[in-house]
Amino acid sequence: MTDEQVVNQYNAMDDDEFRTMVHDFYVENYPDELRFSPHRMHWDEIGDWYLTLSKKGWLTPAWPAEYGGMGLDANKLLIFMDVGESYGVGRTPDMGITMVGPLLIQHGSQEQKDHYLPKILAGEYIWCQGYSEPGSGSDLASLQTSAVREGDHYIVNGHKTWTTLAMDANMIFMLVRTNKDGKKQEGITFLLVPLDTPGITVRPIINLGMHDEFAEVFFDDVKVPVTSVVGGENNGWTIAKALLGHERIFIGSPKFAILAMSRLKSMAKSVGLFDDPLFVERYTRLQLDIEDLFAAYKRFVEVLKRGGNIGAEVSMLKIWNTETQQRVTELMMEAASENGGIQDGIETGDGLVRPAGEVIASRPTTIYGGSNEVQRNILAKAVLRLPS
Amino acid sequence: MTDEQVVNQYNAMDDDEFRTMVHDFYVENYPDELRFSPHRMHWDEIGDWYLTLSKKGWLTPAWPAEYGGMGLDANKLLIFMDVGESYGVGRTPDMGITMVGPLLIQHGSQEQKDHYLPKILAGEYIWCQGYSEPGSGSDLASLQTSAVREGDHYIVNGHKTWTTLAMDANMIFMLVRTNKDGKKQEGITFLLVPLDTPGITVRPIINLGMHDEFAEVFFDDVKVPVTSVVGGENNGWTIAKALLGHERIFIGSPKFAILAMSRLKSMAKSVGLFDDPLFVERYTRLQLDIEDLFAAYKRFVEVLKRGGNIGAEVSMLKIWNTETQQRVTELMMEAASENGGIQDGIETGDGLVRPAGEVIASRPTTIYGGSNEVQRNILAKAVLRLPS
Amino acid sequence: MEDISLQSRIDVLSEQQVLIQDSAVAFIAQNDELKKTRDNRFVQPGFDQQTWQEMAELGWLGFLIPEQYGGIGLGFDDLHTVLIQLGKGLVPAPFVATAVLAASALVNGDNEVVKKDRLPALVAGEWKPALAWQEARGSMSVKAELVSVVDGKLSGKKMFVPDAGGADAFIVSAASAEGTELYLVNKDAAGLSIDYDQRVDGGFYGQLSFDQVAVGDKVAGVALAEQILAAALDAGRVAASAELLGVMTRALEITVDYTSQRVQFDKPIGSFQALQHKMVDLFILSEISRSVVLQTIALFDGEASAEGRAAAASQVKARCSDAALQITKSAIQLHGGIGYTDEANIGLYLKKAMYLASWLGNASAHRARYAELIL
Amino acid sequence: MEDISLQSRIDVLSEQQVLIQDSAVAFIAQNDELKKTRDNRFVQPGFDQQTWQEMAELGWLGFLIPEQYGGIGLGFDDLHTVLIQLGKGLVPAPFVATAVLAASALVNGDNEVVKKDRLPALVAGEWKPALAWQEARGSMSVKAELVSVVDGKLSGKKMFVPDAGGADAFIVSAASAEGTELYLVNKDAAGLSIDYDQRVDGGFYGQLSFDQVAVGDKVAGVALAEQILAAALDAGRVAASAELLGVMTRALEITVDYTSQRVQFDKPIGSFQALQHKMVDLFILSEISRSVVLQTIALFDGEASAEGRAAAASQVKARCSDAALQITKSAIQLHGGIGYTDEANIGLYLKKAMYLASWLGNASAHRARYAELIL
Repeated sequence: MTDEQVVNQYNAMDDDEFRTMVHDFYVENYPDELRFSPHRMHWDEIGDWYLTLSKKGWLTPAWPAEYGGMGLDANKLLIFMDVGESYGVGRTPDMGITMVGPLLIQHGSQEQKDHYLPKILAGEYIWCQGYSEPGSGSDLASLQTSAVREGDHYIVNGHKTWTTLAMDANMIFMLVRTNKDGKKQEGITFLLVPLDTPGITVRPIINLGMHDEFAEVFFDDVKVPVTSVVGGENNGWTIAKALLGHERIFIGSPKFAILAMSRLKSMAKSVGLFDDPLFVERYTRLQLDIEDLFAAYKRFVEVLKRGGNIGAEVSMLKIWNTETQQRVTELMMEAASENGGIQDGIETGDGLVRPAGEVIASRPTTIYGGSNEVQRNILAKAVLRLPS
Repeated sequence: MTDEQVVNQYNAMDDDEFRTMVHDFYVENYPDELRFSPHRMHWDEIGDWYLTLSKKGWLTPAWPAEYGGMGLDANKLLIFMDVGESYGVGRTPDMGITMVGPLLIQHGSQEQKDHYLPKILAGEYIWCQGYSEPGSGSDLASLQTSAVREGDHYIVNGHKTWTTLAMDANMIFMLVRTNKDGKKQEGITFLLVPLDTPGITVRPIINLGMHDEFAEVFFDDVKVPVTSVVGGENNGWTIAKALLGHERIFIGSPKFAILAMSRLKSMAKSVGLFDDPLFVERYTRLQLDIEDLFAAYKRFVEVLKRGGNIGAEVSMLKIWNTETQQRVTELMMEAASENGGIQDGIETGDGLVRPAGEVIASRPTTIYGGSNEVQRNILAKAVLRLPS
Repeated sequence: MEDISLQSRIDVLSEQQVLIQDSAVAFIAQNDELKKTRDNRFVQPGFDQQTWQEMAELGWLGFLIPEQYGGIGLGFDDLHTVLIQLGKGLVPAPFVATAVLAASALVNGDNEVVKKDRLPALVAGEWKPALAWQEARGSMSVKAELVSVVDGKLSGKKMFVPDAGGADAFIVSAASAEGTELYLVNKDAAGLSIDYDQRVDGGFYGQLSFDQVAVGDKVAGVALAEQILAAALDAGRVAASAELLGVMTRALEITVDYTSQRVQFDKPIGSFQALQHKMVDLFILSEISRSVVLQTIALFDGEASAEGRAAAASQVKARCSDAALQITKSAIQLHGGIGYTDEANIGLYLKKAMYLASWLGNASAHRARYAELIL
Repeated sequence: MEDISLQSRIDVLSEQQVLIQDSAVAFIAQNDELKKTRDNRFVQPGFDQQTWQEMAELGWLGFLIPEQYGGIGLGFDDLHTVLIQLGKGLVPAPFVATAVLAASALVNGDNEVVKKDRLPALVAGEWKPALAWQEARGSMSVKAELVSVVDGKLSGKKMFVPDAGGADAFIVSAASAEGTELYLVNKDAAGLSIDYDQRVDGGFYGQLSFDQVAVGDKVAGVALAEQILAAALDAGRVAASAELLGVMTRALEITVDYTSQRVQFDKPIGSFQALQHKMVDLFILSEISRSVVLQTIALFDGEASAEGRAAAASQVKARCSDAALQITKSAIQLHGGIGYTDEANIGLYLKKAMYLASWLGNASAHRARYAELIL
């Protein structure tokens, strides 16, 4: 079969049949002990699974078939993600899949596509994202890491942070400042850089859950060829904003809240909380917050199914999703009494539930990807058009 | 007995004895049908009571005895107010008592004291407050009503609003602009004006509860003698801020929330809501919000008892008090089912409770006296000293 | 007033929906200053007969009535665009009470004679029935207990019958020896007396007292009556939710507009971040509500089970009741002093929300019902 | 770090309170970078022996112990100033567990020999008892049921004994044929085994398993045991609340400080109105909590009934648990990314709040208890 035929095959399948196929594959191939991992897994844990998906051709469900993707339509893509989440399949170091690939397909040169895409598909290039800096969090455009042109190279100096799983990656896509004059958004360039380039140091950051999920990345006179630029010098902000489009619906998916709720349900069943009318009331309220979010999410997904674009308004999903998730974990903690203050979990028929760990792990969702305060600023300006 | 002896007598009384004395007086003299009035009463309803208090010498509990007041110390004053609130004694048109009197005692000339104070005590002068204007609400200092000096008079032109019970008053104390240059706070003057002065028109405003509690007051070339100025020309802002001090602890008293809670309790008892664990949980939460506020309130009152001054920090009481009151009324409405949407009330053993009316009547408490948003600005700046 | 909802950004309406919505927008424009709303407040019957006739002429009263009975037999898909506008315009009319609740009960009944005779009159705006089902405050039970029928005579009381003053007849649920039945009773039937509760929005609920009132036509017998009532009530909850969506949407539009104009401290107050974030939260609430309304009307136009409909109706009524109250209350706060005057229109939105949110089960009641159905 | 609490603005401290508070401020200054807190995390026994000795030397361990038993017999009035500072400094020490809970149980017992013998050692920091009373998650019952004593031998399990790893002995509640009794059991008693739960703050709870463990001295018999336990637990709740007050107060100070320095969009983020209003709300929560703590300690130093104390303890524990969690969670949010790192100190405040809020009954549990006692 040609790539297109495979695609046609997936998209032509009956929804339930497709769902079953994906589910069965997970059951057969995804390691039991990695289901519902409470933390973001490192390559030494989840790498094998990455390669399994790669071999199966299921690594890049959203990529077009002509680039080696599954080319799923929006509907099938949702099912694909949904099955994974329900089964507790862990997230891979997927920045190459969800961000770099789609970006190169849209903005990369032919040489860049030919070089990078196959290596992403093969699991050879594992990526991390170099955007934030210690002084540039919410105000990303104020970034200071500089790239100074010297002949065919840039000399990069600076300090990135909140770089998820940098210790597992061998490539970084990053924003650097190539022009210090004029509007701060206009002097930014998008670069692809191997992490083993001399002058790069990665220092893990221990997070509140005591995991080394993030890292700082230091750049000390790092020599990067100019061919590493995507989209042209000083166009980095435009490129980064285009990427945001890909991230937006991902970050708006109610999966975090749903996942937290399913953990709460397991705990509630095993501890007998459903006999307590106060618990039932709080649980129902959260359940409805999630059901209603799901209705909104599907409304946005319809736009994608029609081939439309999603704009700033999708921030509403992120806000609701993440704040609901936090409320779910907070109910979990409150309902767990003293267990709300200990590291270990409560054994349920459906695995260990860690109320305190869930509370802690849900903290950054309202911070990353543009804090919820920044999301509200965006909605006020771009959707409500309130005066500034 | 001299005035001072009377004062000594009250303040020297045992607390319970004093409480009983006040309570008995209310039981004997306050009209039953006016207890727990759902709206601010007009002179034709509450005027007789005003005169009863005047005759008894109890109109001005906080004024010093030398000016004809009861001269109660802070502790007795609290008891005095508390008994009134518990018995459901309505508020009189008391602006002369709580605001003009104390102001004149502190800042008035001897002539002003001699002229105005006895007439307040006698119920001859009934006052209203002319501060807000259509364009100057939260930003009071931007007021535009002008007073232009012509010989021994000012010519006043402008438009005041939110003037509580102006239709019942015969005097207004007001802020006018006497200087348009420089800082807006520095060109404001405090005036006392008879409402029957030619050129003044009072137009009642119907509020959301369908009562004419407020009014607009229009000034059209109104001639006011310069002897009506209190505290000197262009000193009005300082005078008004001094008055705020008197108002602050009043507005921070948990009485609104307590009153709403007692109505909720009556309703809950009569409807059998205390059998519903969900109601009990919500009720308890609110009860604790009020108990805890009361603990904070008493901490502030201790300052007064020591003769100290209360500053901007008292805004915290107003915020907590008014927002709790609103939550109480909202629970009342939710617990009343369909009755939450009708004008009339639920008959309880302890009088009629009007859930919808309570929800509506509690709306302005977070707006007047400086909206809660403005109170938060004040706390951020004056107490937390956050940067601007 | 600018439409700040996401409808134009992310939803696609059918041509027919656009046509209906446009006519509804034009219809409420007649009430732009809410003059009709104000004129009919606290005056019986609490609504506007002329408006009712105009709605009949637009065909709206027959939306849920099949063509064979004189209606146009469309679904919620089309109807909801009208309901949203009725909410936005605070149109004083017993639309949900008559054209949804009563119409649904009649259509689903098994008395063909009644249907053939009465439904065309309803569609034409000539006859307004109201559903008298509720027997206790806060009750959602469809089982008649306090009103009984013995030998063709009704006794007992019904509560919270909306806009009863303008109704021509009542569809009354009553307990016979066999169970719950539904009967038509004319308003002028001997032995029927009506007391009225003034609602905060200016309309009226009727309390019906039956003292040996002879029943009229039977609408449904014990085999059907309770399920017909349940279906009608759930349809009414969805319709009331769509109306609430209109109420909250317009309240937010008015507020965004006002805060963008109103200057304090030398800036429009809508430029202050705390107020912006507040309005964003209200906006999110309104769009979450809209999403649930859209999902629910699709479900109601489809083949869902009675239990599925019940859960969905509770889901949407809980959300829209909560959201409308929260938005309209905050709208008052964001308006400041002017928001607490009867002159300002924003208060009328709060009061309409208070009525609709507490009618047919408020948010707490529907969350509890949802939990019973789903958990 | 600037003190933003209202203490200096509106409260008056006695000379003695000022002296004690000053020494506590100086004491926690030694732990300014929270080095001791970090060094003792996740390492048995979870606290610092040297710190304990220093606290003993300052006389703090004898606050609640009468002079006749080697203590200094002061009240909560003085003690709470220390507790607030211990919370602010995240001092790793079982102060509440030993010097409040266990001390209170021993002092109120009726075994004079034990009191004369053991209390001076406790005051001197040489002997650390812990109270082993809890038998189920979420339980606040003082009636022993799962640990029994038969013929002087204990059997059963106790849970959530804080800092058990550093304790020298346990005061164990056990069901005899007559009812609940309290016994001392040495940590090295034969048949006693301990499992540990790691707490989020880095300390440990012990789970004690008794397998035919011979009891030591009796602390109280059935006539007194339950009321002694109840009094000790309520005192512990008040003390934990004061510590929580310290935790939340410092977390807010750190946050106000950080947001005043941190620049984004060319301004300190603490200048943004939405963040200011958030911090104001947290500030109000902290001062409401402080007000309740002050009211409660006055009540506990006075003559209130056991029931009055119980209600007051629940009131203050409910408020402080809720407020501390809300403030520390919001503090993380206000810090942004840095707040989610283990390097930043603010996270340590969240974790301490999580432990203290859930120990001895969390906010929900205490609101329910308050309702039972008061309504």
